[in-house]
Amino acid sequence: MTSVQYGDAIREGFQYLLGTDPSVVVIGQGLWSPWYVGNTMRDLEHKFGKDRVIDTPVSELACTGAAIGAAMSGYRPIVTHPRVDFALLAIDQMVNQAAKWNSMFGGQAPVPVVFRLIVNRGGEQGAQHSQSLYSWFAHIPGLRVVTPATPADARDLLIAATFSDDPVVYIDDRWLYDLDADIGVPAPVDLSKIEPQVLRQGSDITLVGFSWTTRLMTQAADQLALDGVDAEVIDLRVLNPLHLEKVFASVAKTGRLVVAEGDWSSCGVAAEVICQCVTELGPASFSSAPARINLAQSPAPTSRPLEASYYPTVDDVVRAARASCDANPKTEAVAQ
Amino acid sequence: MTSVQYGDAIREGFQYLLGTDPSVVVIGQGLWSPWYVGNTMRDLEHKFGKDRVIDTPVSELACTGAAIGAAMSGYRPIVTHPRVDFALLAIDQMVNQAAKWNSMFGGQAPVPVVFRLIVNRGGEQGAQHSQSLYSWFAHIPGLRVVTPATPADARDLLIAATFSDDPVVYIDDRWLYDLDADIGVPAPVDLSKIEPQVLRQGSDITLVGFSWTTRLMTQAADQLALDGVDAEVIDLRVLNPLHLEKVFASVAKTGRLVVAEGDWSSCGVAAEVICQCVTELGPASFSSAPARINLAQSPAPTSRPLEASYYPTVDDVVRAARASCDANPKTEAVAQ
Amino acid sequence: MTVALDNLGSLVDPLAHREPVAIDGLSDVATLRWFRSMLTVRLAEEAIAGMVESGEARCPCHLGIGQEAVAVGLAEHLRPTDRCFGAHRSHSHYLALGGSLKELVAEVLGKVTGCSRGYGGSMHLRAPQVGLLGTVPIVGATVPIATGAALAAKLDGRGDIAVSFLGDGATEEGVFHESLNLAASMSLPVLFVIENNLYSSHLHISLRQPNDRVARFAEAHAIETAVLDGNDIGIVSSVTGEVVEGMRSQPRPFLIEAVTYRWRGHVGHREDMDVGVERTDNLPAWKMRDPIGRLEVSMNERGLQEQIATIRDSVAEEVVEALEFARSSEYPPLDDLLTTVYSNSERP
Amino acid sequence: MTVALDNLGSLVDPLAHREPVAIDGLSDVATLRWFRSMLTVRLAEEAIAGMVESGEARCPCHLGIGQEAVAVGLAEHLRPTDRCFGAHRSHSHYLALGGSLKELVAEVLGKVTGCSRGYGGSMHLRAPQVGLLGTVPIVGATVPIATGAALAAKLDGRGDIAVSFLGDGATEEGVFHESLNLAASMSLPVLFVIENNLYSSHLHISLRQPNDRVARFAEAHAIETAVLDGNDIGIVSSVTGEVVEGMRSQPRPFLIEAVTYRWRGHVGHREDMDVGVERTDNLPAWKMRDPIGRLEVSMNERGLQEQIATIRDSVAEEVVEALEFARSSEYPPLDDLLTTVYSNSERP
Ligand SMILES: Cc1ncc(C[n+]2csc(CCOP(=O)(O)OP(=O)(O)O)c2C)c(N)n1
Ligand SMILES: Cc1ncc(C[n+]2csc(CCOP(=O)(O)OP(=O)(O)O)c2C)c(N)n1
Ligand SMILES: [Mg+2]
Ligand SMILES: [Mg+2]
Repeated sequence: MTSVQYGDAIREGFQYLLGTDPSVVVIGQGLWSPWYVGNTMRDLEHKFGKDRVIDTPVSELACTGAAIGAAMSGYRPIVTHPRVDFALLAIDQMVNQAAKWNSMFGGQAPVPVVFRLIVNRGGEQGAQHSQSLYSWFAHIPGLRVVTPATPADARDLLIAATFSDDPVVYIDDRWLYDLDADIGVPAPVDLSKIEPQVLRQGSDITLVGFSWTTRLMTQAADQLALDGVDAEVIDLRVLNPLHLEKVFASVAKTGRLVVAEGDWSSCGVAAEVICQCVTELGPASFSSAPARINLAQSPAPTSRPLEASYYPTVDDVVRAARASCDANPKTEAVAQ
Repeated sequence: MTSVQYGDAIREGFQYLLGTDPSVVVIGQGLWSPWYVGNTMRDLEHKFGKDRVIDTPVSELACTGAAIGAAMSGYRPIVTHPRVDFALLAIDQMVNQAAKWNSMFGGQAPVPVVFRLIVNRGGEQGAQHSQSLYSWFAHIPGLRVVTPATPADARDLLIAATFSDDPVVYIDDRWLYDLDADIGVPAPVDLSKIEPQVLRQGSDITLVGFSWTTRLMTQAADQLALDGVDAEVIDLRVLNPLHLEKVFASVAKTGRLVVAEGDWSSCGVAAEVICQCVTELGPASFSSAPARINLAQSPAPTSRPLEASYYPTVDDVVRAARASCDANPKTEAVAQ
Repeated sequence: MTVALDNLGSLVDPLAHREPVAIDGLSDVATLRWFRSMLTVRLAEEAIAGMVESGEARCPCHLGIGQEAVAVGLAEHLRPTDRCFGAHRSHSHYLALGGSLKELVAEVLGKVTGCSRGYGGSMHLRAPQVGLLGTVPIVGATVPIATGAALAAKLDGRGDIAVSFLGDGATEEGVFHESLNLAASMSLPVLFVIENNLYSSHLHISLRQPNDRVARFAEAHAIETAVLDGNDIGIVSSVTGEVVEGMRSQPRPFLIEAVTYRWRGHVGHREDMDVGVERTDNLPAWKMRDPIGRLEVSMNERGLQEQIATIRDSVAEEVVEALEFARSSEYPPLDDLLTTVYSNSERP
Repeated sequence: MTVALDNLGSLVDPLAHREPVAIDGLSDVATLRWFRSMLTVRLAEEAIAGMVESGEARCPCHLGIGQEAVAVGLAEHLRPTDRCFGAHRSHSHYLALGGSLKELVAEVLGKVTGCSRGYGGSMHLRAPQVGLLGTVPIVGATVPIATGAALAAKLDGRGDIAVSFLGDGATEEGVFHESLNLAASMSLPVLFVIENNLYSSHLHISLRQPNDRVARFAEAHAIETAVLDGNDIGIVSSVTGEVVEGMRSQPRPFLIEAVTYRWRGHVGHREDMDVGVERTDNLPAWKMRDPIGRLEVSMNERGLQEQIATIRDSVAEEVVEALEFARSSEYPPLDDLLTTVYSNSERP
């Protein structure tokens, strides 16, 4: 086990893929530039050739379509959009084409393509350089969506996504690139077998995060522990198809739930998790109202103090968890 | 009051707008053809001129951007996409540009544009000619989203959307074009004041729909009444910003909730409604688990029997409502 | 500063280009093959038109009657390892490449024996065994996909090419231009085949573009082009034959603009209406430029009347058999719906 | 069948086109106005570069140092009722049109006194009172928006035009081509002004396109074009003056390709790096084609040294004042955030 940062772990994933499978090609705007992709692609174009690590014109839609076409022709392309915002120009190919292709042709036409979208925000970049839109992709049947929160997942879920025969949206977050952890050697896993992961066991409350908010949840749990609140932290990892059995089991145990999502609340992933927990477990399983934590419901501002107030913090989670633990709705229920 | 069909009511809205406000222009692909827009634009290009009712090349993104540009220059354009699926090519302009423009420029740059998207599905049209994606637009701060379910709303919310100074996504549904009702003369209303509407009062269970599913809910309520179940039916009308006070009040009264949405479940509008009801009212307000009804979680198939199984029916609602009424979770809660 | 652009000139004149197809030097076998293939498309589509009219076929059907020569003239130069893509009006592409007629009709009727197992209907055809990797109705969508298939072909290095069939309307989608640039800057072996039938649904090209010759877009991207009479299978075949050969030996893009005309409305069986709008064009004149009729005249001159009659009977019979096959087939089983979403049959 | 396309030829040669700007026949006042305006852009951007280097400015800043002549040469022919749009590299557009320097610097520092009330930073500038309706960083996004503003101008019928500033990279976005077609087929008075600086971030145009002359795209859409030395304000001004006049009297699109060069990296203050990639181009040679320097040589020849010195001092002082203004301004109040989303201040 060596300690590896999230950004480097992604690069290890690419290196593994390009080194072991000649059908893997990477295509996208900015692949040869750290401004666009951080250190995640460093030197790979020299190591594996510019015909397999392809930097492109500014043509998001055609490049995405081209990756899809290559995927239908024996390759396993990974198309990279250095910001989720830019991928909005490629939505037709992702959602109308790749997501539906296998189904439109009766289950006989798989499209093994990866759409790697990078969440790159903060730094006063503003409204068009900030989005994540997880729930958009989680909404679409036919897409798989993975949102690694740890260096190990950053590498291994990239590999799993590439070896999946389905179109996979792989979303990594620049805010996690410096997160480090000990990880072993890459071992290919079947993406369809990946489940949410319990990162911390606890009995008082269930904290659910994914991608960047998993980090918030872990830090909040540490802080809550100081106050004697024993939080269970679950990282969702895969948002589509969403398998929540572990979350159900946890909430059945704790009776309390806070979900954090680095995106807007309305019709978001947190809404889906809370909705499923309530419809599956029934309201009586809850000791208090579940809660969610999201971005402020506005486009991202630039100005530093506005930015600071825009993104949720560990304190927000701690506050919500405390409020949940302080409430005593069972009494209320009887009173009603 | 005269009886008017939903499709004709939309046309009345356009006629009112074009006739009373010279700044209104309509632009979109297929405006001169009933195949694309049904009877909703019949002869308007002749009545108001082809420079105000503009049929376009097949260029969704540029046409949408052009409408936005005209909206910044003193006009109130309505850009029409004859299928939601086609609008996916215009997502950048809708979501990155129009939705964020006012905020990006500090609240000083309103964009009074309407994006009219038509849900046109069934008839074995298949996966790329079937989508609605309500929740995508409901997710985006800066957009307003209206989904008329009645002829009166089809006309009046179109007028309200056009006179709103914000970008509005107006989604009408071809399946409702033959729905008729008595409606009065058009009276401009302030879109930001529009709330969900209680279409039927009831005390046993709350049924929430919007657009096409409101019709399902009303029919289901009639059927449930025969069984002695007194359902309250609420039509959401506006999905963004979503104002659920009336739904909260209803659920607080009935303790039971079924939401139906003509779209996929994951991260959908029904998830949002259920999540908000639970987080706002608390789980103890529910007498049984809330439930949602959605499309089958797959791309739309073509084959007739598959299509029939794909879309929810009145029976599905009735079944879910009965199940909810039969459950007795208060006892369970005590038992736990 | 000023712009002088060629337009299509006499190629759009229905009174011109009515001459019989030049078949001198061509064998009877080759000529008859063209005839049979075009007639298969024609009779199949006429049968589908009948099923649309009767209500038996319910999915939207976009018929290419009148445009048969383009796909047929090209197809004989292609091989199964090439990768072809079409759009909403692709019966001719499917059949010309050798897709099963039975499976086409079954697909149109939504049967599980269809080429897409009844999940796609007329607008979603696929026959990978003959190189057709997919046709879908979002206008322009398969253009970059074909471009990517060409990238794969180039990486493979075996001389295969990709073919993107599209219409004049599709050239208005930005992704077409992005794809031209990708193909040109990366030298990808993709053949863009534009069937310019002058219409996008109800709108004539003069209402949508400043010039009717869409090959100008490829020229702007430094891509070689050929503009030709798409109703003359002799011309289509000889030009595309040379082009395809060149692309195999030296990978690069090429664009063919084949001027042609559709006889039926944009969608459905009618000849008098386009998407609910009455047609005012000169269809009778265009019918005199019938690609099949022009070949038949030459064949008659050569004395192939008898063979023509035999083929007619044989194709007609095949169509009847295909209809029977489709009608007697089953619909897809209901519980399949959720297992066709992901490749491993996982339910979403 | 073959394609012969002109390329930019000597226009991309940094050793060519170094001649002084021809100002014969031009008044001192006019010449000094050009100088002042270009110098304002230059010194403002150098000051911003300094604040980026020191960390005081945190938002991404894309500097147009070296490209000043394009916007300045055009701006004098525009009026406030015209509608201009830019992109990520638009300080020069904003200042040339007459946007407030103080509000620009305040915006870059995220202050509420900024032109976008501190909500946009360098990449989101707006000055509607002088006709700048918005600049945003999604590449190509304002091209169709400008086209729609031209539609509005045409409907208004008062001779106003729209201007879309974009780069060579933006011509790779499909929406640019869609917009050209809309503008051409509807005869919309939109002036596409392409600052072809040969780069899209770290990639030279030869790595992205088959030809470096992007005016070919407009020609393919039957749109008139002028390709010129964007570092010669005399040429820019005389050509655009005539073009704008023509568009006002007869609404139609036009495309100017102004060849120029950026001196700083794609983003940020450095001259040696583009987005983390080391630069290997011949920047020193390009600096000899300095648009300001070339004008200054002519002005010196005319004996305007003294006036030049005065302007230098005055502009430098304005920049200092703008920095002070910006630094002493407040950040936007926090509770504004949710009331800027909708026009009626409704909270989402
Ligand atoms: C993205 C998108 N926009 C609009 C449509 C509606 N539509 C279907 S076919 C068609 C016309 C296409 O014309 P062309 O490419 O010339 O093909 P043709 O029908 O003439 O074969 C249009 C506009 C669509 N299917 N997809
Ligand atoms: C849709 C989109 N794709 C990619 C980017 C990243 N990006 C920002 S500027 C730029 C280069 C644009 O080049 P050009 O249009 O020539 O303008 P220049 O930077 O040279 O002024 C790119 C690719 C973006 N902002 N938006
Ligand atoms: Mg056509
Ligand atoms: Mg550039």
